[in-house]
Amino acid sequence: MEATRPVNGKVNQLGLQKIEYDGSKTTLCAGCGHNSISQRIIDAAYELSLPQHKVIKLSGIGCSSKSPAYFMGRAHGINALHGRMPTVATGATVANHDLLAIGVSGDGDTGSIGFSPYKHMLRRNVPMVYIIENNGVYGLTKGQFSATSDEGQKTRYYGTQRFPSLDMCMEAIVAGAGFVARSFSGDAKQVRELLKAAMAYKGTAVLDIISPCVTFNDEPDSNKSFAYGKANEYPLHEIGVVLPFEEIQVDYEPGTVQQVKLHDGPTIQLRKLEAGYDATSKMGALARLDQAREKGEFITGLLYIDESRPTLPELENLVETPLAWLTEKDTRPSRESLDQIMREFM
Amino acid sequence: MEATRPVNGKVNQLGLQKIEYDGSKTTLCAGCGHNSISQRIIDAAYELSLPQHKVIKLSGIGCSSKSPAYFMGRAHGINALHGRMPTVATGATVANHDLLAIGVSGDGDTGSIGFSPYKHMLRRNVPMVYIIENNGVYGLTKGQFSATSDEGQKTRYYGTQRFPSLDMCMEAIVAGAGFVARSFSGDAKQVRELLKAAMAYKGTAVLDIISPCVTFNDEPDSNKSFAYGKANEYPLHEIGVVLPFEEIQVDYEPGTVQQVKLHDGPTIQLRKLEAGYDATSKMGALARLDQAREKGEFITGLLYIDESRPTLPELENLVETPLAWLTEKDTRPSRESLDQIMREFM
Amino acid sequence: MATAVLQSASATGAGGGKDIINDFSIVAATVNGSGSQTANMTLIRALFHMGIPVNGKNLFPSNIEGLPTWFTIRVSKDGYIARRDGVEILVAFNDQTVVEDIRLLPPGGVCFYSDELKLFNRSRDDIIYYQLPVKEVSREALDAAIASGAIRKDDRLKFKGRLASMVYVGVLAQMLGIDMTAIRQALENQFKGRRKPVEMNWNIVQRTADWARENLPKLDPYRVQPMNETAGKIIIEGNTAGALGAIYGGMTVAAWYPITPATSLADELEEYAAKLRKTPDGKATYAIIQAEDEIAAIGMVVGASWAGARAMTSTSGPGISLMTEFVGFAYYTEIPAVIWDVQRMGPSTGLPTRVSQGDLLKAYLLGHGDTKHIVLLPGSVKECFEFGHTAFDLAERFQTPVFVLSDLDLGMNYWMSEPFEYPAKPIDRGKVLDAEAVKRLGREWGRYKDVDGDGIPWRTLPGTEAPGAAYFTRGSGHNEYALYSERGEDWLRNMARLAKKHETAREYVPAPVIDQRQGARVGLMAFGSADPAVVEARDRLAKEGVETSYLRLRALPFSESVRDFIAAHEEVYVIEMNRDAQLASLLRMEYPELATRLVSIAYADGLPLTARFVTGQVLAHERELAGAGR
Amino acid sequence: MATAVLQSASATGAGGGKDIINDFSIVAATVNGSGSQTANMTLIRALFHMGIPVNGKNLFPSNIEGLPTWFTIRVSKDGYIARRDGVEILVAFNDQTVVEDIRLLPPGGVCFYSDELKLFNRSRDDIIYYQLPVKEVSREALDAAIASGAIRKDDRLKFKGRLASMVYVGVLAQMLGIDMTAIRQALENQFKGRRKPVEMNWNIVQRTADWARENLPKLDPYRVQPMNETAGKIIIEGNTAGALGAIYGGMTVAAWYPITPATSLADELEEYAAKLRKTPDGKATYAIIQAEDEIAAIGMVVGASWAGARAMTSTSGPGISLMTEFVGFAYYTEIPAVIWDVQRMGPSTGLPTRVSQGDLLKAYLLGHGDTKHIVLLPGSVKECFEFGHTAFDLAERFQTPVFVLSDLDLGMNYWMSEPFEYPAKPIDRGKVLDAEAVKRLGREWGRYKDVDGDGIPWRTLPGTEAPGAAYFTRGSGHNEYALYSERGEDWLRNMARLAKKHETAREYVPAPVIDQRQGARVGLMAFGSADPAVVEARDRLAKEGVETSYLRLRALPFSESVRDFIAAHEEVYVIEMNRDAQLASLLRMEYPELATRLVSIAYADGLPLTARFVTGQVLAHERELAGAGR
Ligand SMILES: Cc1ncc(C[n+]2csc(CCOP(=O)(O)OP(=O)(O)O)c2C)c(N)n1
Ligand SMILES: Cc1ncc(C[n+]2csc(CCOP(=O)(O)OP(=O)(O)O)c2C)c(N)n1
Ligand code: SF4
Ligand code: SF4
Ligand SMILES: [Mg+2]
Ligand SMILES: [Mg+2]
Repeated sequence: MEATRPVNGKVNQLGLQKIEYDGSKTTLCAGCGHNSISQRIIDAAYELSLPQHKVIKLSGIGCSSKSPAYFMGRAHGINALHGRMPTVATGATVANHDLLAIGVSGDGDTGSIGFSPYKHMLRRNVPMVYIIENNGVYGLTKGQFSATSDEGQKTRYYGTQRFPSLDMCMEAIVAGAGFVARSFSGDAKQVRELLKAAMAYKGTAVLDIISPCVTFNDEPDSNKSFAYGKANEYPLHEIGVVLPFEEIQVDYEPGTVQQVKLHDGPTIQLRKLEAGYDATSKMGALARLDQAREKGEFITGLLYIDESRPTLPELENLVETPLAWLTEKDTRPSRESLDQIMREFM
Repeated sequence: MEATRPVNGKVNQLGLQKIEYDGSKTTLCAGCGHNSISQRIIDAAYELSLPQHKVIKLSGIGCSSKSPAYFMGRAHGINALHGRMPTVATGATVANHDLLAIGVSGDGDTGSIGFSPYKHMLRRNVPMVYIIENNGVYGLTKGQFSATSDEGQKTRYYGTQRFPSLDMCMEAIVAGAGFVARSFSGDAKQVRELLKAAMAYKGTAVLDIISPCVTFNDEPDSNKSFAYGKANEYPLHEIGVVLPFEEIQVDYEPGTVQQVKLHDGPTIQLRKLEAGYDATSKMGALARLDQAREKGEFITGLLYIDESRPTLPELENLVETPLAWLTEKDTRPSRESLDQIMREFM
Repeated sequence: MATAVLQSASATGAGGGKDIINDFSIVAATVNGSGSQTANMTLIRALFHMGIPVNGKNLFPSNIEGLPTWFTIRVSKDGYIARRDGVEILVAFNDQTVVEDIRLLPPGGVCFYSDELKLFNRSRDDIIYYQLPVKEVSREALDAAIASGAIRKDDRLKFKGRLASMVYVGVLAQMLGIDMTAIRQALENQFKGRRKPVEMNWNIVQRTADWARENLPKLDPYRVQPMNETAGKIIIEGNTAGALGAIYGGMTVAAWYPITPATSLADELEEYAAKLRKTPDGKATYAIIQAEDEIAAIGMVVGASWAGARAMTSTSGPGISLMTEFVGFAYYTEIPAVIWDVQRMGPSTGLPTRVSQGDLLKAYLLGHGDTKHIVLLPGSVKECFEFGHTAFDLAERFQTPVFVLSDLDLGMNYWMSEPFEYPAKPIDRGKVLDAEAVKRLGREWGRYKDVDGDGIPWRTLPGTEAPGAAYFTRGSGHNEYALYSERGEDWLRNMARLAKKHETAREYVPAPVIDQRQGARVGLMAFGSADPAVVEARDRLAKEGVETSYLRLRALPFSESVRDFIAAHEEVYVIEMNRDAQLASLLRMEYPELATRLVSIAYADGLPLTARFVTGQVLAHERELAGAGR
Repeated sequence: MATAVLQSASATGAGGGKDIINDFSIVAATVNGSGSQTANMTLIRALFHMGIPVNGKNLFPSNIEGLPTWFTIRVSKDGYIARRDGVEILVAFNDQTVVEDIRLLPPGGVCFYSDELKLFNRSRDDIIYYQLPVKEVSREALDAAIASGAIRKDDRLKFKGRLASMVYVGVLAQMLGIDMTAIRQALENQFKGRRKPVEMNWNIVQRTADWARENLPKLDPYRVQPMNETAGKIIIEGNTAGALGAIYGGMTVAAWYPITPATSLADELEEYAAKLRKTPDGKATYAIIQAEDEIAAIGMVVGASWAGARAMTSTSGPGISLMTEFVGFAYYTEIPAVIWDVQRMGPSTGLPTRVSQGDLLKAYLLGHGDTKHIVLLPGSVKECFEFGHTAFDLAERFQTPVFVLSDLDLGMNYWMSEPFEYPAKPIDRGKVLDAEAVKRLGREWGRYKDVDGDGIPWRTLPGTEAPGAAYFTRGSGHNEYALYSERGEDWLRNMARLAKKHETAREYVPAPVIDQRQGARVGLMAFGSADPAVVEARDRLAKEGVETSYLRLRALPFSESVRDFIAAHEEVYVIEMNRDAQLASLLRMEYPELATRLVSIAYADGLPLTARFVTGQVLAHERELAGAGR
C-alpha cells in the first residue's frame, strides 16, 4: 500500500479517499445499470477500508464482465472466459486464501454458458462475492434473451421469450449457498449494504442484482427495466451492516429486526419490512421466491443467510501462508524422502 | 416392424414377446443396479407396446450410459459425449418429434459435466424420458465421488465426500421440470410403473433412480447401497399406470388416491402411503425433498407432476411431418422467392 | 442556418486541379451506438445505384456505445473492392479521434467536420476543410419530428445521432455529385419503404444538400459520375448471404450461441426462415434454437443430424474451441454437421470486432486424435450463399462435419455481387437407406462398411421401419456393423476408411479457381476475404513487370490441381491473414516435395489485407531473389 | 490334491531341447475385475528381484468387470522392454478367449490352463500343456481364510479370483525356476508388509509350487536364471512417476477430472502429497480438487497459476479437447499451466484403454487463432518424473501452458528404471517481480513488455503490495501495459513477442537425445513410448546391415539439433503411433527444405509398437529405395 500522503477530503481507516477506489473510465453505455453497481462496489470497499492489494477482481465475458476494470484500479483483475469465472475464482482463492475475491458476471455469463461453473462453485462454497449484473439479455452481443428473462418477455430485436426463466437466487439456495441476495442497481443504499455484508461473509455470497440494459432491454414493460424496478421494487427489509467498531443501534421493537453476526466482525441488521420474513430459513426463502415469481413481484433484500458451512480453502486444510507464497523449502520434499520412496519401488 | 411371426409365449398389443425388447448382453458388473433398470425399461416398453422403430435411446458416457445398448436392440441408439446427451436429445427430438426419446445418464454424467445441459434441457422441456442411474460415484472411472454423493459419505478408494450433494430432483423442479420422480433400482414395480408414466408424459420426465454400484459404492453404510435402499426406501405412494384401454379401479377411500390423466391417454394413479403428500404441489415437493435430505430419509415416488408446459417441439410450432423427413419440396423455397430477395438487395 | 467557414487552404486539389472521378475513399469517423449506420448505408447504396463499384467496411469496437467507429466507403471505377490504406475524404464526427483522423489524411485530402466537435482544429493546411451545420440542422429536424409525432420526446437523444449523420449524407451528395434520386432510392431501400423515416431523413438530406450548394464552394477534386458497372448487381453482407444459402439448402435445424461476428448469420437465418419456410398455416419447416453455449449448440446439431435433419450452427473462434470434442465425435461417428466459423481475430477473446484467417489450421484438424475435416472457404458473398447450401450436401454426402470459414470482413461488411443463382442441383441427402433398401439388403448392410469404394458408408435414420435398420452410434471403437469393438484391426480398418473418405472429398469439394498465366514464374495463392487484395495486387504487380498466376483456394482438402499449380511455378506466394502461415503450413505438410517453392506472406493486424501490402511483400521478395542471382 | 494330467505332446521344447533362459514372454489371460493384478505384479517383481530385466503390460477393456484382460510379462536378458508380437507362455484363465489365446501361441509354446475352464480343449498338439489345480486349491484356501477370519464369508466371491490367480504364481515359479525368496519379497512389497494377506497368498504360492514340483515334469525349455541387471533399479508406472515429479516440483494446486488413463496420476498425486506435503500439524501445502469437468479443471489451474500457485491438471484426449478455449486463453494472457495428457486412442471416446500418440499435433496447436505451445515428451518413467517437475519451471519461466504428453503405455504399465534423481536445480518461479522491484521500476514496468529480449515479460502476483503492481489480465487485445487495446500495432507487437518467446523455448526445453552413428545414411526419429521398440529395432536393423542414427525427441518446439540431425541423414524415418503422421507433419511444416528426407512410419492400432514392426517397415522402405536404384 502506498505510504500515507497528503489528504484532502474524507478518508477511510486506511487514510484513503473514495476516489482512490476508482478504476478506469467506463466504456459501457451511459445509464447502464452496471455502472451504478461499480460505484456501489467502490462505496462498499471504501467504507470497509479494503486494502486493494488484498482484493482480486474476476469476471467472465459481457458488458457486466467488463466492469471490474472500472473499479478498484489498484487491485489485480482478471477477465476470464465467458461463463468460466467461477472456475478461475476457485483456483485463485485456493492458491491465495488471503485475498478477497470479487466476481462480476452477467445473467448470460452465469445463467447460460456458466451455469454449471456457477452451481459447482456454490457447492464448493468458494470464498467470494459473486455479483450477477442481471439485465435479462446479452448486452455485449446486442440484445439476445438470456435464461433469466421471463417467459413472455419482449425485446426489440429478439421478439418474445418462449421459455421460463431460471432464477439465480433459487438456484443458489438449492445448490447450498449460504448468502443469497437480490437487489436492484437503482437502489443504491441496498446494493451498497448488501455488498458490504457480502464482502464480510466468508463463503460464496451471491448478489443477483437487476441491472437494466438501457440499450436493449429497458422498455417500461420489461421487468428488467429501470422504470419497472423503480416502480416495483419490494424490499423485504432494510439492510444495514454494522462494522465491528461501530455501535449497534438497539432502538427497535422485538421481532422487527433480524441480526446476523458474521464470523469476522460485522453484524448484518435486517429491519423487517415484510413481517415474518426470516432470512435464515432456506425453505422460507425458496417459497417466497417462488411466490414472487408466480405473482410477478420484484422482491429484494438478503434472501437467505447461513454462515455455518466451511469454505473450500477451509476444507482443503491449508497452511496459513497462501500456497502462492510458499517457497521451495515448503514445497519440495527432502532428498531423503525421495530416496525412501525409490527404495519402496525397488 | 417385422411381419408377425409365430409366437410362443405372452405377447403385447404389437404381437411382440418381451424378449424382443431385449438388447445385447450387458457388460456391466454382475449385480449392478443399472442392469435392473434396463430390465424395467424392457418391461415398460413391452407393456406399453412401444414400436421400437419409433424409439431412440440416448446416453452420455459412464457405466450407466452404456446401458442403452442392453435394451430395445431394435431401436436406434446413440452414446453421446460425457454429459452432453441432453443437447443431442434436444436436437434429435426437434428433428423428429415423432420419436420417443429415452435417455439414460449417470450421476456423474448429469450432475457434474452435464449439469448445465441437464438444466437447460429441463428449461426447454425437451420431450424425453431422462433417467439418472444414480450410484453416487463414477463407476466407469473406478469409484470417484460424484456431485450426488452426500457430505460425509465414505468410499473405499476415495475417502470421505467433503461437499454437500446436489439433489437432481430438487434441481429439476427448480428448473421447471413437470415430471420428477425418485426411485430405487431394487424396487422393480415402482421403477416399471414410473417408467410407463414417464414414457406417456409429453415433456421431460426425470427419473432419479438410486442404482447401486456394487463394485465401488455398495458398503452398507452408503446411502447409495443396495442394502441401504432395501432397508430404507420410503415410498410416498404406490404408483400404477392405467392404460387407456384398461379400466380404472375405483375402490379407494376419498383422499387416499391421487389421479393424474396424461394428455395422450394413460392415467397415473398414486395410492398415497404418506397422507397429505400432493404430487402436484411444486413447493410441497421441494419442501419434502429438503426435509428428507435433512433427516436422511430415502423417499421415492412421483414427486411432482404438471403437464401444462408446452414442449420444445410444440413451441417451435413445427409442421406435422418430422423435419427429418421433409423433402426438397418442403425445404427449398422457390426460384421466384430468391429472385424477389435478390431484387431487394439491388 | 450559419454559413460554413471555408478553407482558404494552401491545399490545391490533389491531382493538380484535375478532377478525380470515382476513385477514392471516404471514411466516416463516428462514435458507435450513435446511429450513423443508416447514413453510411445510404451513401453506399446511392453510389451503387449510380452504377459505381463500391464497397463498405465498418471498423467498430467491441462495445456497444461511445467508442470510435470508422466506416470506410471505397469508390472504385476499376471495381477494386479491397481495403485501401489511405482515405481521401474524412467525415469527422468523433472528438476522441478527430486529431488522429486528420493526421492520417493524405496531402490534398478533404475533411468534412461536424460543427459540434470540441477538439477539432485546423492542424494542417495541406488539406481542405468543410464545416457541417450539424448542430442547427439536427436540432431543427428533431424539433420538427417531435412536433409531428414521428419521434417521441423521450427518444430525442437516441435519434439525435441518426439525424446528425444524415447531415453529412446531404452535404457529401452535393459536394461529390451523388445523384439525389439515387439517395432517395437508397433511403427507400434502407427503410424498406416505411414512409415516415424516409421522409424525415430525406428532408435532412435535401436541406443540407441545398445548403451546401449555396454555401460550400467546391475546393477539392473528388467527384462521382454515373457508370454502368452495378446494373443487375446486389449489395449484401456475407452473413446474410450465408443465411440465405442455408435456407435454400434445406436447413431444417439450426442451433447457435451469440458471438460476434457470427450472430448476424443466425439473426438473418431466423428472419428469412420465418418468411420463406413456413407453410400457409404458419407451421415451420425448420427449428432455430438459441443454445445455452456452443457445446450445446453443436450437440443439438449433432443430435438433429443424427436424427435426419439438415443441421447447422454458426460461431466464431471461441465457439470453435468449445466445439472441439463434439467435432471429433461427429467425425468418428460420421454424423453430418455444418459449422460456420465467421472468423475474428484470435487467439482467445482477441479482437472480437477485427478480422483474421486464424482458424484455418485449427478447423481443419479440430478434435483430439487423428481428425481432419472438410473446410469450405468462401471468397465472396456469392460463395457464402453457394457454400451455404452445398455445405449441407457435402456434410450429408460425406457424413462428417463441414466447416464454412467465413470471416468478419466477408460476413459483416457490404459487398457488391452478381445476384445469387438458384441452386442448380437438387438437394443431396447422401447415402441414406430407406426401409425398403434395408429390407432388401438384410444382413449385408453394415453401418460402417465401405461398399462403394469411396470410404463413405450407408446410414439409416431413426424411425426407419425395417428389421435391422437400427444401429447404435458411439464415439468409441466400433466395427463395420457399428458394434462395440476394441480390436486393433477394427480400429485400423475404420480409421483407414475415414482417411479414404477424406481422399474422396478432394475432388468433390469446390475446386480452386485458377488463373494460370502462360509463362508466369510466380504464383499467388490465397483464400477467403484475402481475395480482393490479391486481385488488385496482381494488376499492380503486372505493372511492375511481375506477371502472376493465381490460385484461389475454395476448400480443404486440397485437390490435385493445387499440387499442379505449385509444381507449375517457381515461387508460390501463399497469402493469408494470420501469424503462423497456416495455409502454407498445410501445403508443406501435404507437398513436402514442393515445399521449398512456397513463400509465405502471413500478416494479421485485424484489418482486411490491402493490395499495397501484398504487392510490396511480393516485390520485396522477388527483388531479394533477383539480388541473390536467381 | 488331484494329479495333473500331463501332456505327452509331440511338442518338444522349442529350441531343440536347449533351454531358453530369460528371453521369453508370459501372458496371463484373465477376466477383468477378477483380481489377477496382484498375481501378475508378484511375478514381475519376483523376476525383477532376481535381477532379470522385465516389463509388464496390461491390456484391459473399457469396462469394470467380466471382459477379457491380458497381462503380458516380457523377460529379456538383453534388457528389451518393448512389446513383442509373440508370447511363448500362456496362462489361460478366461473361457471367452482361451481358444484364440491358444491359437496365437507359437509352435513349442506353453499353455498353463485353469482346470475351471469350460471351453478349453487341446486343440493343438505342437504346444505343451500344464493343467493348474485351481478349483481345489482356491476352494481350500478360501475355506481356510474364512475359517481363520481373514476373509468375510460374504466376500468369498470377491476373493476367489484373487486366490485363484495365485495358483499360477506358484506353478510358474516352480516351472520357470523363479526364486521363492524373490516371490516372498514381491508379496511383501505388494501388500506393503501387511502380514495377513502376505501369509495367505504365500501359502498358496508355496503349496502350488510344491505341488508342481511333485506333479508336473518339465517339458518346455523356458527358464529363468538370476542376473544382475536390476540392482538399484526400481519398477514403477509412469503416472506414479509423473505424480512424484509434480510433488518434488513444488506443485501447489492440482485440479482434475477422472478419465482413463490419466486418473491414476491424480490418485497418486493425492496419495503422495498427503504423505510428503503436510506440515507437522497436518496442514497441507497443496490443494487437489476433483473438478466437475475438464473445463473447470483447467479453469482452476489457470486461476491458481494466475494467483501464484504452481498448478497442474492431468487428463486425456477428450479432456484436451474440452480445454481448448482455456489453453488459448492461457497462451494469450501468459498464465502458466501444466497439463498432462496421458494419451489414449482417439478420435473421440475412441479406445479409452488403448495407447496412441494421437494428440501431438493437437496439443501443440491447441486453441483457435495462432497458438503454439511447449510440449514435453517423456520417453520413460524417469522422464515422467523429471518432466513432472521441470514442467512447472518451464510453465512459470515462459508463463504459458506446458503440455506433458505421456500415454497409457507409459503411464499405466510397469517399467524398470534407474531410481529418480532429486532435482538438480532449485525451483524456478520465472520472472516474478516482488513489491520492492515494482517500487523500484515504477512506470517502467509493463506486464507485457519484452525487456530482456527473450520475449518473456515480467509479471506480478495478486497480493503484491506496491503502487502499480496491479494489472488487469484479459484474453482480449492488450498493449504492453496490459491495457485494453484494439490497435493493430499493439496486436502485432504482442503476437510477435509471443512468437519470439516460443523461439526462446527451442533451446530451453529438454534437448533431443541423439545417438548419431558415424556414416549412418539412415536416421530414426521417435518420441515417448515408441522409444523401446525403436531401440530394439536399431539392433535388429544393424544385424540386417542397416546402421542407424537415432534422435529421440523430448519436446516441442524443435531445437536446432533436430534440423541438423535431419540434414545429416539421407532418410529420416519418423516413427509414431498415430494415423496422420503428426510428428512428420510438424517437421515438414518447420523444415520445408528438408521435407523430402522424411519418411513417415505412422501406425496406431491401440497396442504399443513392436521392434518387429519398426524393423520391417524400415527394411521394406530401404529395399524399395535400393530397388529404385538409390
Ligand atoms: C465462448 C464464447 N461464446 C460467446 C461469446 C460472445 N459473448 C460475449 S458477451 C456474451 C453475453 C453476455 O451476456 P451477459 O453475461 O448477460 O452480459 P451483459 O453484456 O448483458 O452484461 C456473449 C454471448 C464469447 N465471448 N465467448
Ligand atoms: C470429457 C470426458 N471426461 C471424462 C471422461 C471419463 N469418464 C467416463 S465415465 C465417467 C463418469 C461416469 O460416472 P457416472 O455418470 O456416474 O456413470 P456410472 O459409471 O457411475 O454409471 C467419466 C468421468 C470421459 N469419457 N469424457
Ligand atoms: S448494451 Fe446494455 S448492458 Fe451493455 S453497456 Fe449498454 S446498457 Fe449496459
Ligand atoms: S462399476 Fe459400478 S456402476 Fe459400473 S457396472 Fe460395475 S457396479 Fe455398475
Ligand atoms: Mg446480461
Ligand atoms: Mg455414477
